[in-house]
Parts: sequence; structure tokens; C-alpha cells
Amino acid sequence: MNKTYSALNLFREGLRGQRGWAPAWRSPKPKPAYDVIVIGGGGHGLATAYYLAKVHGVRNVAVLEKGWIGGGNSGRNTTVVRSDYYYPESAALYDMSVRLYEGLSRELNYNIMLSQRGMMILAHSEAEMEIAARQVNAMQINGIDSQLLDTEGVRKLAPILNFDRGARYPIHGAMYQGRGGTARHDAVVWGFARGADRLGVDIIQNCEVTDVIVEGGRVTGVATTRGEIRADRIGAAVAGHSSVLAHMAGYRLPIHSYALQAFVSEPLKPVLDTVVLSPGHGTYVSQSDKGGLVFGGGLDRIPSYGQRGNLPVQETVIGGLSEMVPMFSKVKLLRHWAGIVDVTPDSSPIIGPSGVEGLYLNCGWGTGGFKAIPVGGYMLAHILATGRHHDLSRPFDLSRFTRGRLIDEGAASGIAH
Amino acid sequence: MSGRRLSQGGLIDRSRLLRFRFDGRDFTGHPGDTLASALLASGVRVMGRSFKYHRPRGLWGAWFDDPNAVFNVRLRGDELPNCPATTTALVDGMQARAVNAWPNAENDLKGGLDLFHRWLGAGFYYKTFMWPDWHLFEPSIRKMAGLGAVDGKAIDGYVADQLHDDCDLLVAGGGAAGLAAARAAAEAGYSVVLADDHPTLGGSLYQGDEPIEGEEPQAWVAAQVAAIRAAGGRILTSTTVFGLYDHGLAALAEDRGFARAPRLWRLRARRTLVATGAMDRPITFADNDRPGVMSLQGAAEFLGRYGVLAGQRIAVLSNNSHSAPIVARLRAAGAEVIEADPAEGAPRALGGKRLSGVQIGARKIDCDTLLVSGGLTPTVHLWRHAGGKLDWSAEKAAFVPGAGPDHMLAAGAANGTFDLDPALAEARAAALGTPHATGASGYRVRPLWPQPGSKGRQWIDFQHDVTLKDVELAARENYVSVEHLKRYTTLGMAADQGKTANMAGLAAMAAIQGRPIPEVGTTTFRPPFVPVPMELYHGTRRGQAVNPLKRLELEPQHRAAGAAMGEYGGWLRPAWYGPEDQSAITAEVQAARQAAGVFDGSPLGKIEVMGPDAAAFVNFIYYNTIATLEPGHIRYGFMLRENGLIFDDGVIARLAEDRFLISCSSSHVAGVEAMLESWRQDGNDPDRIFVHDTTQHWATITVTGPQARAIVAALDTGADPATLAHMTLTEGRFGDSPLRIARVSFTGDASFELSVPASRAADLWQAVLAAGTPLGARPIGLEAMSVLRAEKGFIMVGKDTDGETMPHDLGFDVPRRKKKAAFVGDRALQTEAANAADRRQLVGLRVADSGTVLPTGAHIVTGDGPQRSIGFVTSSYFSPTLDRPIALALLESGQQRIGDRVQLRHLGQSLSATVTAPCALDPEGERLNA
Amino acid sequence: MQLFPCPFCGPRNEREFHYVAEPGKTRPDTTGDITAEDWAAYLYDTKNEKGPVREVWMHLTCRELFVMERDSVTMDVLGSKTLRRTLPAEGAA
Amino acid sequence: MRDDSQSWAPPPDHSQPLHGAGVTVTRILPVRQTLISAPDILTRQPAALGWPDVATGDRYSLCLRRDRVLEINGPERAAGWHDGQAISDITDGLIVFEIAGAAALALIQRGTEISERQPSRSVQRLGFGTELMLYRWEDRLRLHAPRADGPALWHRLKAHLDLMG
Repeated sequence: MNKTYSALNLFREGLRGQRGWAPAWRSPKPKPAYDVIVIGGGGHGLATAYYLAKVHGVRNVAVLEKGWIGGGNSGRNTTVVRSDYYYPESAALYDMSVRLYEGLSRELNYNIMLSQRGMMILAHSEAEMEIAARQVNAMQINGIDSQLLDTEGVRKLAPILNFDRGARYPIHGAMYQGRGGTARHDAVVWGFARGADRLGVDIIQNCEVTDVIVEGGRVTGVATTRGEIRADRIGAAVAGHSSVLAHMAGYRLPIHSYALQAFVSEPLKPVLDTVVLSPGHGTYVSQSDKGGLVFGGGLDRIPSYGQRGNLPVQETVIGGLSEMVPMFSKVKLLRHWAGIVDVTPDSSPIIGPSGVEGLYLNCGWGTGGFKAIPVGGYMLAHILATGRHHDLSRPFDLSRFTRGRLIDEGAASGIAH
Repeated sequence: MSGRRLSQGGLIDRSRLLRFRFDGRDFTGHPGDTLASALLASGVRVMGRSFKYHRPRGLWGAWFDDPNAVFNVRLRGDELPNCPATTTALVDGMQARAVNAWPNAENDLKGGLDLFHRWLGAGFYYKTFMWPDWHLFEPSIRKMAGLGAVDGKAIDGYVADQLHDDCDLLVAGGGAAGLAAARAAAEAGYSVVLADDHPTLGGSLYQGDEPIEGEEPQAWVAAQVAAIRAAGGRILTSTTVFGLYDHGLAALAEDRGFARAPRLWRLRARRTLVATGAMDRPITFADNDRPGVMSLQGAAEFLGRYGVLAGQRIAVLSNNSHSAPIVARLRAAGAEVIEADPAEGAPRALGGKRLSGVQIGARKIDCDTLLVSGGLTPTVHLWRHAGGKLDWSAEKAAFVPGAGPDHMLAAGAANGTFDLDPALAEARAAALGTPHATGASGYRVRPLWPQPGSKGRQWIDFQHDVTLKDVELAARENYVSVEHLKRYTTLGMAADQGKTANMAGLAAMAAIQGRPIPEVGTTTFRPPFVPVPMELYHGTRRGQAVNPLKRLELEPQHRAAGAAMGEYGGWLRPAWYGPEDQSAITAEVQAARQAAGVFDGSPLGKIEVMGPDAAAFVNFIYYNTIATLEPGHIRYGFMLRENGLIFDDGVIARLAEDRFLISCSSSHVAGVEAMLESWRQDGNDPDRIFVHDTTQHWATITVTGPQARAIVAALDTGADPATLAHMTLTEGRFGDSPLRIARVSFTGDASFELSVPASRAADLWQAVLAAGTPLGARPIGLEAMSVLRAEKGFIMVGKDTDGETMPHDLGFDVPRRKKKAAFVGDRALQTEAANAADRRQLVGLRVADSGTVLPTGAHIVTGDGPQRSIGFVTSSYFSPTLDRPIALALLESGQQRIGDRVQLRHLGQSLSATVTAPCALDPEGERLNA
Repeated sequence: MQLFPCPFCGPRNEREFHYVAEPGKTRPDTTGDITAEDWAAYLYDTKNEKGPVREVWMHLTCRELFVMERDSVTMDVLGSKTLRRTLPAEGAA
Repeated sequence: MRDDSQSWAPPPDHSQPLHGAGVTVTRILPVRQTLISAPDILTRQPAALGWPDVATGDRYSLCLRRDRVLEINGPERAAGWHDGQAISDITDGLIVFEIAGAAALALIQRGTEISERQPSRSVQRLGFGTELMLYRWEDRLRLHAPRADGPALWHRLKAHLDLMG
């Protein structure tokens, strides 16, 4: 069976009807016990398992997924990758993620199509230009590539935007990160799954965790729809349902669940290379390699576990896109969908101990979880393997809320994606 | 021989000729035609190319189920991309071209790609293009992808009319079942809306020519329409119910003609009946994508609606009883029809761009057209949008609506009731909510699903070029969940949303895995049902109407005075007066410091808090102690959020024992009022506290500067400004209107805020300028005001504070340490972080007098080791008063660094400055009382 | 677009409403000592339940603060009740 | 600094009515508008109108909240807390448009979800992106909106009238 992906193998397989390819991952039966259980077969959970096996040599690992892997937010996002964050703590975390992304296709031997076509956040006024400058300076000091563009600089990269000075949100310039871009979201999930599987990790789909077994204040396993599975170290990467798991295990989180919508248009010939975000309209857009405009905006305003969106936000986001690029108003919307995201008070993730011994968290990524998949997995793997925070994850410990040490990227992230 | 127009039949108007072009050739059609029907009537077979392999494609369906004929269409200079030919009504003068083909669909240069198909199977791109780097391959792949090009031009007047409406019953679908239901409900007194996406009602009635309830279809339809209207029901044709949302909301798109924006109906329906019919499924066999292979139902539609016979020598491949009347009709129309049973053997379509025949096992049938029917699939999309479940009907070999929300109904073919009379009975019963038992179905179908391992290239998703082999590959690689299958192969993700592909795809996966179809399940059905223009969501909320600015009463006066207007906190306000910013701002600052500045401060909040508990309430709301404020006096203070961070700053005046006036920031009025209401109703006695926002009743003109007192004295107000102490207020008159005079200063000079009812603003403005101009006063804008306050080290919340700033960072530490009473955010000011020594504090920065103005947004950095930001410049200007640059900054432990020299960085440049106190002008406050 | 029942105004479009908080959190008496943990729990901790929930909402147009029961998965509204103790004039709902 | 002032068209002239198919929008000028809040205000002013109640004549009051009414052309009242009521003059704070004609409600339905079949105790609602007090007055509709939102509201109403053709 053919296990290695390459142009040569693809050619050979083409000659024999692609019949020799091995399964991308196995579908094993769950064992009664593992060294580590990772709850949640999204990007973060699979990346956690991969790095546990790869970096820490912990291979007796199960990833439990209640449905199909990547069926949560990993497969529902708008695929943006970037590290244009303001605070040093966030910058270090997200930039490590981008760096991991940059080597991921070859490391995983799976083309995740990381496309660094650049990401710009528009500035619509002189005041926003000042804030953009502050942000660009912060990023440069933190060692992250970033540029301040003027109107002409924006025009060069995205000539189809609305440069009319009479626009409601005129374009004064933009903050630009050239290493920003997109990656194929499903490929990230499948690549990590295949990578983890090849290192011995059991990926168990259709296995819903129904209870967390806590004995004497420590976690000892989980009850699932496929029976009880034991482990004394458990990582939870269940964005959107973090509070549900917290309820099972008996801890509280500062999280609200909201629906975040995403949209795609009919496919068009290429007209837009970069990812563009307009803070004024609350809309961002990129064009996929397939030609569809992939776009989104802010959260729905109603706490929700229903994976579907609502008209008011659709009107804001789609109307905003039509203002950003007037010719798009005649382009057709193909579909829209929603994911459920964890929203923390400071829009920053929670990584680290849960309060129940042996149970560690990776949650609270809000609207930005996709871009953080590699680093989120890396950090959770580190703490599961060593019992200690990685330096980069320490500021994101749950205790920051008690200490008042919030990392509020509200100003830096503009809006959701 | 291929399609041709019959001399009679159909719903078209043969008396008029419409001319159009397709792929550079001229054609004609008739009113009532679609682009597809007119081309089919003209004998055109190849109408498009597929997405990946550029295979030639002809029509499959006659309506929204066609995946193949996608055109860019231009009419009188307006072009729309990706128009489905089957649903685009023909208009005289249209110019259409097939997307994804060059120079045209018939002869596409990229057609040769098909030769490489064996290497371009599902997900091939995940397995290669990794060395040296994806970025090397991506640009050329991007160019290959996409369907139509968008021409870069918005269409003039392309604005969607959007409205809300409501009804008791929405009937989606105006076929036999929908019409019957709508009539029954309307006649029973319900308010009914019936919507159908065709311009003509009747649904599938025109496919056959059997009478319905004893009448010809057209006459029966006309009778129902008349009855519905007579009973007060509303009928919307060319209107697609494209989404069902929460709480009975339906979204409808009403087509208003080519290149005209559709109308959006946001219709709140107490009940919704899904009567959307059923679609013919393709049969999966070798080369089943050849032009000339068409759905049986599609051919019947072309015949019944458009008077077009799809072919002359027609083979029919069907597994169900639905085909018999259609075959009869085709024969009656003059076609030679050969029926074949797909069970005879694995079929294979023959021919290239034009079908030449079909091989079925050993039997070869010569034909120009092959009509296939793999069974009917109810159109259950809307049912699923609303959260209805689907049941698998083995008898009908289809998913049919199962349990659903109470307000959802389904009837007719959409409900799996394919026979006419039972469908009518079912629809009427559903509309009236009466019990109804569906009798035995006359519909017979022999399940016919894709056969794994069979030979040839068998298309499952036509538009996206997904074949049975791709499904087999996905299964082999363990992409077996229906969602993985969809995502890995892109099955069902094309612009037709898999209307023809999904059933075949999941049936193929079921067959490969040996599982029953319902166990494999379906993917999610998501709105919109068909792609809709984004304009539908856009409407009149465009241009200046997006988050519209609040407008000043005095805007005409400001414009007349030459103001450059700009957006400040949601208001359109004067930025400066004059043609050029720098000189104007300098002159305004100088006038304000030397004589007087006249400033329109109307947007400043004026929220009144009244009632017996008002004093205790505002004392709780404010960081500062307000309870001790005397009537007639004013205090500066902060409102915090419960997390201790600054929400707003401003002054509060006590007008009476039980009446306070809060002047919050202009942009925060609504937020402050909502916050006050929240606390009022939660934890306080709302019967003893009342909050009135009176902001827009008042216009406020601020006069500031050495001559301010003289100017105010010159107005006939009945109040003496000379006796008005700083931070007090009084009431006077302006003509016959009330006038409020407050002495507060945002500039460091004596200032008077004069407030009158807004309708008197123009008179007051004129009076102040008349009194002030001889003394050297002039209007000043926001930019000058910003400089004036920065000279004094006064902050603007949001500019000189960020999402971490607490009042003690700005030097206001006393309430935090001493205030006894509880106040919003109090405990949060005592956390580890709030007490940290390295908090960023407000400071001033001074550069050499001859130096340049520091850029706002520059960061202050530590010089030793790797650079680290310890703060940033929040406000920075050239001060005309001091004749040197000034700046404010937030700086770690800033108070302890006063006097230090610091390094700054801005866009790669290094700068330096000295840390000072924030106040650069008149720190002793002598000017205030001068 | 959802319809929420304001206890005073009756059913209105969701655009008119603002989610405030989960009910049942009483502000601690800040004139006494409160641990950092208790304060953080008051400020931040949520139940964030999946399924039937009780939430405090504000009807922005009439500023009514009320408790709404709804299902956070199906979006069905189960009921609403004003936070006001006195009800001088009963509303439409 | 960039001057974006040309981006903003001057405010529209409200003094000339807007005409559309079956609709006329006119600005009207009440002599007085008074906000009155009290715990028992709806007992004191039981006639305060909700939706779809019909106002007649010059003088009436509108129910805004559980404890608040807007009195139109009532007596002059001293502002402040008096006799258990909080009183503010808001005459110049609210701009008032009257919409006459057969399509009046259809015009309003462009900007807000409203139906004569759905009564409401309060006349306050969101519509056309602003706060409205909307009610029936004789055979017409009237709406009050924050004064500074008047130009934007006028602009939206005009745009909708143009679309309704």
C-alpha cells in the first residue's frame, strides 16, 4: 500500500487507478485504557495527539471524537492564518503557530495549501491609521513581519476595493502582514490525523464523551458512547462545548458559546489575492483557490449552541462586503453556515490546568481557533506530557482571571475570524 | 438531430421573437423562454464545460437542478456572472457565454485536461505540490479555477427592496399541492402567501397532459389562482423561498428581471407548508455526462412549458412508474422513443460532444438523446432548514419528511406523495390542519444505485467532476463519513449544491461499505436553496446609510463657515474651519488661547438621573464620590466597568437634591444610558430612580478662552458669568428659551458651556459670534480642541486610554483608596494586576523644541537586550501655544520615570524623548481663573 | 431572525434585544472583604448551558430588564418574566 | 490630515414633503413633547397609546415603557422630580414625521418588523437603524425619532420610496 504522498507516487497510482493508497488513518476500536486521552477530534485535539507522539514520544494516545473528525469549528471556519496580534504574549503564541504552519505540509506529508498571500486590516480614518501604526510598531518590536500601508499601498494589493472617497468607510491605509493568508482547513485536520495515526495514535470517531470520571479530585477516565476508557491524563480541546465538558467534570469556565457565521460565494475567476478585513463594516474576505469568496464577520449576538446563523448578522456582513467591493453585490451567495465558538472575557484562549487534577484545557479561542491549531496542540501536548506549562502558554492559564491579568486583544483583533 | 421547437404547446408567446447571442452566435427565442430552452430549441447541445476536466456538457435539467449550463450574461452593458441558463428568463438583446470555457463551450482549449484525468482524481492536490513549496504552484492553479469572471462593474440602481411581512400560512411551491393548499387555507380565512420560483404557477402539471380534477392544467391553475386571490390570499411568482430561519421566519427572493436586484421578503409565517415538489435523479453509468443525456423530468418540462422537444430519436432509461405518461407525451409530440430497462445491463453512453447512442449490456440503441430517470427525490431542503427530520422510505427509495416542528408542514411530491389526487387531498388537509391518511402510493420504483467496481467513468457530481471512482478512492482512504466524502471529493459543493449529486454520492458510499443508505445519512441542507445575489442582503443600508452619522443642528452654519466635516464618535462634526488643516488648526488654537474659541459641543451627553434615590445611585455608578456634590455644582469623574476598567469620563452636575445631569462622551450616550438602566433595574429600586436622556433636546455651544467671560456677559442671559465659579452651573434665559450655563473647562482656560433647546441653536450661535468676533473669537473644530486639551494633559477616553487603563493609571487614585461606599468596579481595582508596580501610566513626552512631532502610535522601548515595548504615544501634536511639540503616552511605571530619557520606535525609525508630567501648559491652573 | 417576548411590549424582533448575563449572580457586598476568587467568579464564571437556559436580557427600546427562558440549541423560547417587583400596568405578554 | 468632508452630503431639507407611490412623508412640529416617568404613570395616564392604537387630535400621550410616557402637546410642566414624577422637556429632542397614504404601513415595513396583527403596549421600536416611536394617528402613521437621526431617517425613507416606485 502506498503511504507516502509525492508527485511520483501520485503519477504511479494514476497509472493503476489510484488503487494502492493506504487509508489516511485507521478506525480502530477503543482500548480500555491509554496513557493520554484527548477529547475532541478537531484540529486542536488532533494536533495535540500528533505533538504528544512526535515531540514527547507519548504514543499510547486516543483522540475521542463524538462525530467525524474536523466536524466542529475546524471544518467551519474561514481558514485565515495570521499572527497580527498586539500583546507580546499573544504575538509569541500566534507567531509560533504561523511558523509551525509554514513547515506543516512537508512535516505531515500532506499539502495543507498554506497560502501566504497576505492579510490586511484596513484603516478608515486618521484615527484608525494611528491605531494601525501602534499595532504595526508593536508587531515589529515583537519580531513579527508587518507593514503600514497607505491608500496606494492598499490599492496595489487589492485594486478591487472601494477607493471612492465618498465611501462610508474610506480607505486611508491598512496594517499588513505578508505572512498572513489562508490554509485548507480540512487538510489541516486530515494531515494531523494522518500524522498522528502513523505515530500510533488511535483516532476514534463516533465516540461521544458522556461523563468525565473523577476520583479523589483526579481524573481517571471518561465514559463514552463506546464504553468506559481510562487514562490519568486527559486533554480537552472541545471548542464550542468547553462548558459542557466543564459541567461533566465539575469546574467552571468564564466562557459563553456563540454562533460565528461564515459565507462562501459562487466561484469566480481570481479577483482578490489577499485577505482583507474592514473594521468599519465588520467584514473580512478572501478568495479561495477554487474561486469562491470566503467571508465572515462578527459573532451572532445571541448565546447559542445551534450551529446555524441568523439573518441580522448575515445582512451586516454581506451588506458590508457589498460596500467594500461594490461589484460583489451582483455575485451570488452560495451558502452560509455557523460554528459554535468559546468566547472568553478577554478574547484570549485558556490553556492549562482545569482545576481537576490530570485534566488540562485548550479552549476559549473565540473566533480565532483555526490559525492557532498547531500551537494550541503543541502547548496542550507539552502540558499533558510534562505536567508543566510551556513558557508561551503560561500567561493563558485560567488563573489570569483571578489575578486580573487579562490579555485583551479586543483592540488588536478588530473582529472575528 | 437534437432539440427543436414544436409548432404548438407550451407557455411561450410564439408571436414575438427575441434575439440573443450565445458564445458568439446569434439565436432567437420567444417570451416565456429561458436561455436554456431557447438554445435547446435551436439545436444547441454543448452549453458548458465542467469545472475540473473541462468536459463538454449539455443540459441535464430544466430548472434549478441543472448543474451544467452556466453562463455569464450581459444585457445593455450590465453583466452578471454564473447565471444558470435554465432559470434565466430570455430577454431580447442578451449576450451569453459559457463560463469556464475558451474560446467557447463547443471548442474549449482546456478540453485536453480530460486526458490527464487519471492523475487528477479526488484530493490529488493534497498529495503533491509540497516540494519545494505550494506557493510555487498555487498561482497557476488559482487561474484555472473559478467559474465566471466578474467584470468589475457594479450595476447602477441595483438596489434590493427589502421588506417585512407576516402571514398565517406560507405555501412554498405553486404546483398542484401548493395551489390546493393555499386555496383551502385562504378560503378558510387564513392569511396566506403562496410563493413559487417559476414565473408561471402549476409546477410539474405541464409535464404530462392528463387533466387535473377534470380540467386542463392551465384552466385548473387559473381557477385556483382566482379563488386564492378572491379569498384574500397573496401569490408571489418568480419568488424563491430560499431559507427558513428561527421562529417561523422565511426569506424569499422575488426576481424582478435581469440585472435588477431581487426583492427580499422577510416573511414571518405562523405555519409553513413545503410543497416544493420532487426532482428526477440521474442514473450512474459510464459517460453519463455526455451532452444529450438529460433528465426525463427535464425533457418533460422543456416540452410542457417551452414547446421544445429535446431530441428526435430518444432512448429512455427509467426505473420508475413516473416515466410512462412522459414517454407517451414525447411520442405524441413526434419523437421516436425507445424504452430500455437499466436492469438489462450496465449502460454506457456513446458518442462525444454529441450523444450517438447507448449501450446497455449487449444491446446498442442508436439515439440522439438519452432521457434518464433514477427515481424521484423530494425537495426537502426547506424542511431541513427548519429543523425537520428525514425518514428513509424504502418503498419510494427516497428520503421523505419525517418528524418536524409544529409549525412545519409538507405535502405533495415534497412529502413523497407523488400521485396527483392523493397529493391534493394531503395538501388541503395540511392547510386546514385536518387529519388525513395517505392511501397507497401508485408510484413504483426499483432502487437503482451506483454499482461500485463497475467500469468506465461514471459521474456523480456533474459540475464538480466527481465520479464513482472518486467516491471509491475516498472510501479506500477512509474518508467514509458523508461529510468527509463531500469535503474530500468536493461532491455536492458546486454552485448547484449537489441537487443532483448528493443522493447518488451517499448511495455509492453506502454500496461500497455495504451499509444501508439511511445509516450513511445526509449532509446538512443549508440556505440559500439556490444561490442569491448578495445585494439581496444589502438594500438601502448602503453608502452614508451604513451606520449613519448623527447630524448637528448647526451643520449648515458650520458648512457656511468653511468647516471640514469629519466623523467623531458617531457624529458628523467640524474638524477645522478653512481650506487647509494645519494653518486652520493653528489659528483656531491661537484664537482660543489669545481671545476665545467657539465650539459646538452639542453631542456631549446630557443624561438626567432623578428621584429620591438618585444621589445614592450616581454615587454607586461613579468612581468618584458624588454624594457630597452640592446642588449647582459640577464634578469630574469616571464611570468604570465592573472589571475596573474605564468606561467613560466626564462631568456630572447636581441640578437639585434629587436631580443630576451626566455629561458623558458624545459617543457613549446610548451605552451609558443602557448601563444606568441595567444597574437601576438590577440591585436598585427602579421606582425611586429615573433616567432620562435629554441629549438631543439641547444644543451646546462652548466658549473658551480669555475673552469667554466677556462674550457670555455680552449675551442677554439674565445670568452674570463673573459670579459663576469654576465647576458650577446656573440657569438663565436666551430670549424666551431656557438657557443653561455651565462653567467647566476642557482647555485649561475659562470656559462656558451654553445650552439651549436645539431649535434655538442657530440664534445662539449667531449671537455668540456676533459678540465674540470683535473680540477675536472664532469657531474652533475638534482638531483644535484636541490640541487644546492635550496641552493641558487632559485625556480622551479611548485615545489616551486602552483596554487596560484604570483611573489610578491617570493619577486619580483617591477614591480607590478612600471611597467608603460601594461603586461599580471597586473590587476589581484591588487585584494583583491592578496593584502591580509596572502598570502603564499617563505621562507627557517632550522632544527638543526644534524636534519633530512624535508620531502617535510610536512605541517606547527598552534599550537593553531584545527590545520590549513599555508604552506608546497616545496623542501628539505641535502646540501653537507653547511653540513646540507635545505628546501624551501610556508608559510602564511612568510616574517613576519622569525626567528619564526614553527611546521610541516608529515604523523602523528610532526616536527619543524625555518623560514629563502630562500637563504641559499652565500646571498651576492660573489661566482658568484669569 | 428570532422573536423574543418582552414582558411589557410582547414579541419583538431580536434586533431590539441585548443579552445581559446569566441570572442569579448577586453583586457581592464590596464594602466588606471579598476574595479574588469570589470576585472573579462573580465577574466571569458562567454556566453556559446547552439546552434550556435562563438568561437576563434587555429590551433595548423600552429598556426592560427581564429573565428569558429559552433553549440554546433549538432557539425555542420557553417564556419570559420581568425583573420588576411592582407591576403597575401589566404588559401585553 | 485628509479631509473627508466631501464624503458627506449636506443634510436633507425636511421642509418639503417626500412623495412616493401612495405615500407622502411630511415633517410636523408639535408644540411640546414631554417625557414623564413614574412608577404609576400608566395609572395616571391610562390613555397612553400603544400599537396599533389610534391617536386623534392634537393632544395625546404615547406609552413608551412600563413607567414612562411621552406627552404630546400637554401642559407645560416644570422639569425635574415633582410629585413623584420625573419630567423632562424633549420637544427639540425628537423629530416627528407623518406618513400618509395607502402604502404608509408598507413603507414602514421596509424598515421594521411590524404588523397590525401584533399589538404591543409600547410604541417604541427599532426601525431604519434608529429608535422610533411609531403609532397610528387618525388615518396616518406618525413616528418620532431622535433629532440627530432625522437626516439619516429621511434619507432612508426617500430611498425606500424610490424603490417602491
